[in-house]
Amino acid sequence: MTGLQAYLLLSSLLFAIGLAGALTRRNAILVLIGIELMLNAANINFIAFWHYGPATTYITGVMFAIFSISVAAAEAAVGLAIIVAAYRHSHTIDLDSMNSLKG
Amino acid sequence: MSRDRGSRLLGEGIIKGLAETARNFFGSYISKQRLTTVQYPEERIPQDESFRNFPFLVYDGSDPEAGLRCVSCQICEKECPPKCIFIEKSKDKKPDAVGKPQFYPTVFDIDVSVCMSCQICVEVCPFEAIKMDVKYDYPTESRFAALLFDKHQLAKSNDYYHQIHPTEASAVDAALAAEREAAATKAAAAAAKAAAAKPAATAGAPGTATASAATSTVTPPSDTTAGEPR
Amino acid sequence: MTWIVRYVCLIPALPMLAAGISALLPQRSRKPAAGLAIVSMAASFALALCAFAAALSNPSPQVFNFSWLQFGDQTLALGWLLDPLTAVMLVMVTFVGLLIFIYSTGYMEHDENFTRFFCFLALFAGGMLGVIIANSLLLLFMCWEIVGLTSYLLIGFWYQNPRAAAAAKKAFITTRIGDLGFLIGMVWLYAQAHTLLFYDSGRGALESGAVSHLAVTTTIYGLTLSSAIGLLIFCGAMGKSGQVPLHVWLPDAMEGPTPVSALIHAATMVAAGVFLIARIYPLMSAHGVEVVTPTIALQVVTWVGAITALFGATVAVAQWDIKRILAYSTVSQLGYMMIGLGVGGPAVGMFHLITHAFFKALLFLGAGSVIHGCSGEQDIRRMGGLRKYMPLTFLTYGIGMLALSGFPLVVSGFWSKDAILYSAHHWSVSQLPFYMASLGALLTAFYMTRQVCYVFFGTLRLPGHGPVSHSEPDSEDTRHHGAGHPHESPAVMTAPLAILAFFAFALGFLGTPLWPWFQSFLNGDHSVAAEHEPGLVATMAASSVIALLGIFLGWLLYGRQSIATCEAPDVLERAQPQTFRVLHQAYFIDAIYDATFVRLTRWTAKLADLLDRFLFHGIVQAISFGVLGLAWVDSFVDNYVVNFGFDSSWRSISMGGRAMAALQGGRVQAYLRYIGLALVALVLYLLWGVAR
Amino acid sequence: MTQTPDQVFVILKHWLLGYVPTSVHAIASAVLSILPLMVVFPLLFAITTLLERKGLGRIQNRLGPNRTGPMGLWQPLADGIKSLTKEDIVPFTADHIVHFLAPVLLVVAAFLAYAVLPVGRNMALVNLNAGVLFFFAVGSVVELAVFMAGWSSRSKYSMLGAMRAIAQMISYEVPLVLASVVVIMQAGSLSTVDIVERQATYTGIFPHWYVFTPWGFLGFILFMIAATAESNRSPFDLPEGESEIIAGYYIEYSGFKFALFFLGEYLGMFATSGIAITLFLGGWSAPLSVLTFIPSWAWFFLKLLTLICMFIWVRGTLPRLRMDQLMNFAWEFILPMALFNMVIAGLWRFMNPGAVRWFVCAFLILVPMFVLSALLKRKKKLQLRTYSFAE
Amino acid sequence: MSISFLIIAVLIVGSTAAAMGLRNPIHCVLTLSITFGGIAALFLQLGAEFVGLTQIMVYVGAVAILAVFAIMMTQSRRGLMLGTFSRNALVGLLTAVAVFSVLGWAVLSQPVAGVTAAVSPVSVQQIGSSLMHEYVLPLELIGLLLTAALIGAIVIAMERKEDTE
Amino acid sequence: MTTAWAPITEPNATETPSLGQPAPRPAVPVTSDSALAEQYLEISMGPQHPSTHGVFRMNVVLDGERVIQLKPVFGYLHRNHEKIAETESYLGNMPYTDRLDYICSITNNWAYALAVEKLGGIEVPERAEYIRVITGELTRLQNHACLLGFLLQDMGASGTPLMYAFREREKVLDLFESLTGARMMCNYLRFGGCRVDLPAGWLDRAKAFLAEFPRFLDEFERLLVDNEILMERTQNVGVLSRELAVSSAISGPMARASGLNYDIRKADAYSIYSRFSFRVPLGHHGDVYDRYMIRFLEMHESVKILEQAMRDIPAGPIQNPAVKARLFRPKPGEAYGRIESPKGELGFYLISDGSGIPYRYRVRPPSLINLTVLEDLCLGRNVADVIAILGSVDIVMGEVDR
Repeated sequence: MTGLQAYLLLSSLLFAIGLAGALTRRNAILVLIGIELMLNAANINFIAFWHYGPATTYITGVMFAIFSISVAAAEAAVGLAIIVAAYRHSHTIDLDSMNSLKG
Repeated sequence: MSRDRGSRLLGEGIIKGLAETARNFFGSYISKQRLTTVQYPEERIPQDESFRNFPFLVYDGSDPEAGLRCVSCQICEKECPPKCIFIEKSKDKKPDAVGKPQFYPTVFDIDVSVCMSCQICVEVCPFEAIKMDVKYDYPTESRFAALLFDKHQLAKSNDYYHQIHPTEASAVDAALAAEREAAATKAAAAAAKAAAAKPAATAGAPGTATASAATSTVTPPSDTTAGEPR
Repeated sequence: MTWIVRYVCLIPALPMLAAGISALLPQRSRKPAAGLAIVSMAASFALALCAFAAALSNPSPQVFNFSWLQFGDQTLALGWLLDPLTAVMLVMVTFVGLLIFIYSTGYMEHDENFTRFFCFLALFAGGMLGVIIANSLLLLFMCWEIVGLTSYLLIGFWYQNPRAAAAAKKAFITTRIGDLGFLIGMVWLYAQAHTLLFYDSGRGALESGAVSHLAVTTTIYGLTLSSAIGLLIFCGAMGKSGQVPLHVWLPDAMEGPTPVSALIHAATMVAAGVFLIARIYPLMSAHGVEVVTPTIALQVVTWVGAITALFGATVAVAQWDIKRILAYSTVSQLGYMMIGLGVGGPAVGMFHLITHAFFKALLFLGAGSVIHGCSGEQDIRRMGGLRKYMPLTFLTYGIGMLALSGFPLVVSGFWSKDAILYSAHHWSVSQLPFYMASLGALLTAFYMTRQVCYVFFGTLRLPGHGPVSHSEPDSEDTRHHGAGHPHESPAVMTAPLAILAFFAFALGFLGTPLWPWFQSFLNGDHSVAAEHEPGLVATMAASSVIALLGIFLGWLLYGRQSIATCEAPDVLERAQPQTFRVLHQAYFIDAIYDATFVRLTRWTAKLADLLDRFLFHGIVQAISFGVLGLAWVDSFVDNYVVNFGFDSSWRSISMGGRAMAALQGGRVQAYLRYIGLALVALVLYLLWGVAR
Repeated sequence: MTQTPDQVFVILKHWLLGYVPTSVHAIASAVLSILPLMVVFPLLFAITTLLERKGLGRIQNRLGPNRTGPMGLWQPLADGIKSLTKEDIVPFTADHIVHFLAPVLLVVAAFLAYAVLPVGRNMALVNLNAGVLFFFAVGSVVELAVFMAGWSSRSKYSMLGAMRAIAQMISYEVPLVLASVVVIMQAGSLSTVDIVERQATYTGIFPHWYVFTPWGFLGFILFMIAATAESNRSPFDLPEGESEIIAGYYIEYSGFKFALFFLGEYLGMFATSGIAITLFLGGWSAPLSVLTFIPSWAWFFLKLLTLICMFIWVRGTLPRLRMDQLMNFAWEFILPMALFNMVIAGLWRFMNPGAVRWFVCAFLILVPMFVLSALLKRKKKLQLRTYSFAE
Repeated sequence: MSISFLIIAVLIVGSTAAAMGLRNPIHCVLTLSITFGGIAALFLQLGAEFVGLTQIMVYVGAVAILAVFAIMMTQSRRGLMLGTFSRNALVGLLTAVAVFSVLGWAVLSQPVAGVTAAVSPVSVQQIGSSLMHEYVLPLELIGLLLTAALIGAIVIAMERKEDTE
Repeated sequence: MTTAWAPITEPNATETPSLGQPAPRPAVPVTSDSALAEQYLEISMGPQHPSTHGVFRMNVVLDGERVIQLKPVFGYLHRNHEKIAETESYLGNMPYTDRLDYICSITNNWAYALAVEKLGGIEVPERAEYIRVITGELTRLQNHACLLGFLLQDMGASGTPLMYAFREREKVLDLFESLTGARMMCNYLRFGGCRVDLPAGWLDRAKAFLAEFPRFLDEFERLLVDNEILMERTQNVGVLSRELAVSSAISGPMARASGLNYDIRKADAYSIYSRFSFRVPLGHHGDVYDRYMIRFLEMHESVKILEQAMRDIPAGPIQNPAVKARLFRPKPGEAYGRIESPKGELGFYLISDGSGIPYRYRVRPPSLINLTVLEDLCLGRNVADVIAILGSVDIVMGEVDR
């Protein structure tokens, strides 16, 4: 197993755990956090590929990671705000009972 | 208060305040006046003459038991606002300092954990027997027993009284002396009278009256500067 | 490249900047906001004049491009250009805009949202100017959308009024329908030409290379690519320029403040569509190698224009609202412009656009002045005799009316309309548009005369005529403090009227057949020589007659005996009540739309909902329950009757039923799960796909 | 050679490393660098607590601690022993693990910040390329620690305090970073070592400290204000607010954990002061070129002590702000000024050096400052009032 | 694969698993911040200093705190009574396992030629200049996005007085 | 966990209460175990809290940091004072009055003495009146200085102003000690005069102190009066309207800060106050800053009174000799004696049945009555404001609870 593969494996594990969390938790905030974890896993990939890439001077990977972090910050802010608003509305953040979309 | 109220820079008042604290900081090194702290156990505030804390019983002469001025009239016990004085009157009479037979307290307790040093007892005492002490540190290990002062703990000599309240004590002495003189002359007159008539019933009643008159005169000499024109 | 080209971008930028600043201003700073808007517009006007001068000296398109966005190996460039078309439009828009801005300071004086109004107005003007200078279809589209947005904001400016809010929404949605076509056309164009720039030293989409490529490629039904794309883009123009069948928003847009109406219906927004077609005319008119007839695209433009022209004119005859009449007249005139573009090329259409811009702005502002004077009254039946009360307005309005009617020889409208009629007459495909246009012209003259008669002649029929009782409390009237009497508007409002009236006269002489300076300028040749073409005089005579006839008819019916009461039915209504009703309701198109499209959409949505809720869910549930039930029965039988072998199959079926029910869970995580599974599938597919 | 006292610690370290086998060279080097920091700064903490109590006492016309040892010098030691021997009370309902971890995390985060602090010439622990960023990143961990403390105690007051603290720290992190951006703009580097070296040159005898430029001065003031808030010092000590919410987030701590909190707070204060010195006050460089014979590390600590004294002085003077006022102050004054300062710093960069530049920039700073303070004062309707008197 | 990588990896995986598995949401966030810190350490190890520090600043300093705040604001006593995992947790877990196995297989099966170039840590200056040149548009977009998110978050989360009922 | 989430109506407490009538008090059902998420947080400030001036307690319901309900709870220091007084001789009550407002015992003595003197129709010698004024105004000086220090301490000024104030207070207490024998529990006044005459040199010391005192005032002013933070914290905070002040019987500096021209020294001109020229400062806003400044200005005025009194004090007896302190038995009747204590109107109401002990003894404590508007002042404000407002009300729990 090369170094790159180790990083990729770690990132996929992280991704899977994040996914598992997002799929299994009832607390909407933790689901959001799971999604954040998945984003982080992607970031690891970016950086790992940059590091093991052809030339470290070609910094697209780094830039992508930076942008991804910024987007994640925005996402977290809005997502959490939505959850708080939803809580105000329905007094729960339990995803199992948040199914009013179903009609 | 007239101050300028134009628009100023934010923080001007803050800077003024900072300057003030800086002045105090350096001032505390320069002028000792600023430092009001007293390093307590080593140095103490020079005790003022009029300071009072907890009463004590005055005795004349050297024997605390015999010289106790208290005649166990129980006025202070009655007048004490927090009721911290407990007196048991003796059944018999013992001669006092001048040799007159008087009742005396067999028990005289003051619970200083209750006492509030108001000196009402001093004010009402007709015999100048109870006075205010200046001692204020009574560290003990027990809350109740050690703070219940009995007659022996309370009894202090007239010399001690002179030591702590010189002005007041000398005035009291003078008053007592005057009273005794008056009593003596009166007694002499009465004796002369009694030679003719039947003996007087008791010596206590007129004594009380004169004593209460004496209390009102027990005042330090009035301030000399008071009436001076400027 | 002259210096001005580089700075053309300032022309839209200044009003936008003004808008930005006044958006930040507090609501009460009215003067700064108005001042900013006017100053920026005046500066833009000055720049536009410079640009115009530059275009005069060098009529070939001058461009300034820059690359904006890079993705992969593709570069998306933006830019602006200066050519005669742009120059003319710039001058027109900035000038009319400036006048309208000034007028607005008087008209909107008492409005509490004065600052906001000027912010929107400036943004609107900026967007429009952006459309004009854009050298890239993308930039044009962006500005186009700004225009759309601000038109929404402005029409719904009095959003407390539900009708205004509804009108705004309608305008927005209707134009969006057209813009969809525009967007598709744009993307298609990019896919084919690999650029959205119009002119890019030979590589632009409107230049010969790309155009000839587009013109020879055919798509479905034998349509050439250029035509197809052109038609898609024309959809956008139809929406914005209110062509039938997307005209419905335009009359409703009268709910906005009158200066907005003037700005939208006269100078800018509606002109944007016409301008767009003029801009992409090379694309629209691109021929393959062999054909000489007009392209399909142009034919469509012509026909749509002709229908619109006639439609608008007929409907305008039967309206009561002073602004609504003008609105339908705008629809009609836009049709004329389209005809002009279709049959005669950009010069003809644009000429009418310019002249129309001036006199229609004049008419709207005049109408605004009338409304202002009558304390918000908009029904012409309740006016009358106003020429005594507001002589200046009457005078200018009359000029505008004559210009719109095409009164022979003196007014600009005559010349521009005449040019269209002439071109239509000589159109090789069909004569029908000509006749439709002529009929429209007749009707135009007729309804304008009717309107003027109603408003300015006869006796004053203002209800109450003392303290005005507001019949429509939620219309504009509550916002104006009017005295009992109609009164002349302040100078800040009448001065623009006078200026516009002057131009309603003067402009016509730039494009007479004797001295067609305008056409030649737009077409890019300097030979200002009269082309003596056959039939010119005849058409002129015909159109004169038509206009005069219309005016005469109007006077005959409405002017001869003055209308006494406001309850009295219209002359035409008495004669043909049915027809009048149909016309008054604009052929019931709104109703039809309501009955068809809107309801259809609602029904579809409802149906989808019901389907989802009952049918699909029900089916799934039913299947699942059915399967479960079956399985239960089965298992019952199984347990006691049949052997154990069925057990497994029952279980699997039951599981299947549950799984299917779960598909419709309505839960976030369920959907997330499917995404996860899809990811697995995708990766597997990719891996195997790569492996193979 | 003046270099020897200056580099005495560096030389010492290399000398010691000479006795270490090369295989563990890296680790030994790290230990030798970290250990002094771990010793010096807690020592400084001890000195500071004493200094603070003494100084505050003098400001308030008191003597301050003077019982333990000569002039009360052993007071910190006594305090330490006391806190160590005190009972460590953990509330019954508290989240024990988090309750324990919070002070530890706080201290660790505070210590981490010293990694990028150049305390002397060649005496930065690591020369990170993004050193300033590292500092702020580590600083943001403190918030988490504070939250942990407040939350795990399960006390309403501590929760209130933690919420206040976090809100305050987050709000003031923005101006803190923005105020330091000017320096980064000028130095063109995020490395603390580079920033100091840029300032350690002299014109004549005067150094090129950034605080001696208009934008630098303003930046320094803003930075110090934000740093005061960030380290929860008076007048921004609302999270502790002993008269309001008693002690804020560490109300339920006692004994050594409480001491750790104290240590963490003071370390944080030293760290922000240190970074302020690094960014604006020329780090370890001497204030006059003729004074370079004094070792660089001495200068650093001298400056640090000066700033600490400033903190103490301010604490002894000012009342505390209210929460909303604190926030408003950040958003209405510090933030706009910091943003404006960035513009000025940019302008500075593009103007020719000389007195003109100096005056133009100073003027450009003073104008908004006056305008902003006038606006703020007017908005708040703060006034000295006149009072009428009834005879 | 160095020792430090292994340590960090174990730390990350452990804390992530804890973050997704613990019952108390606050504990989840606290362990999550360990994960974030670990990832930042990973970035530092890989020579991406700037990204690593940004990671700490954004995730630990902002996202974790935000999440904690959100939990505090939404945690009622009734909420604590909730089960930790949803009803369909098993399916979710299986999905995640499937995803991981597929991804892991993909990683391991494809021979990824890890070119271990001479590691030159990317300097901040480099990042800055490319942000200002090559990536200026994304930068602006991100700025816009963040502004929009800021405003949006405020608007969404702002308490509307009329619907408190 | 017994109560489920209950819908809570949002109180309309953001605006200051309308003039004249107390703010609407919302009924907020708060469970004692309300968590942060349950919108309202109930905390108990006190009885052990650094800023509640003793053992005062406020049950505060918070929405975030905003106070939506405030319930003052007192009685932790209740000593049955009034009932004890009805078993105690007239003289024996005098030391008890020291303990009411233990910061300013002499004014308490004075009010009580005044009531008894009214009851018994006792004349007071002139010199005694002067001594009463001097000691009373000194009491006012130290009380106000102390209060300003406490207020700033509560607002987080880390003790510096308090220490400066205490420095000055110490000097006053020194004077008291040498005069009365005690620093705080002076027990100095008697019906018909004072207990002892001024000791030798006392007046000179007092004059020296008085000459120094304005320097302290100036220092204090420089330190904090125009400090921006102080202004922000105090201006427009805790506004007490004039109408509410009147209808709630607020007195003292607090009432005067609300613009109410009510100073018993002027209104009643008891004792010999009519002989001195001094002014009564009046505020206009009624906020914490005004209360602060009014006290500050009152110190200036007190200095003026003291200067005049010390200049004019005559020689003579200090005690009406006709009055027997011990066996004092007033004729049956009732009397109400009131003075302008530093905290406000301090009154004693006595009914005599002719015996040696009062039949009814009632105190009108300004602290308690000024405290009644606390909730009105605090609703809708921050926690920090509550502290500042409470500080500006100037309470002493000994007097509040009695």
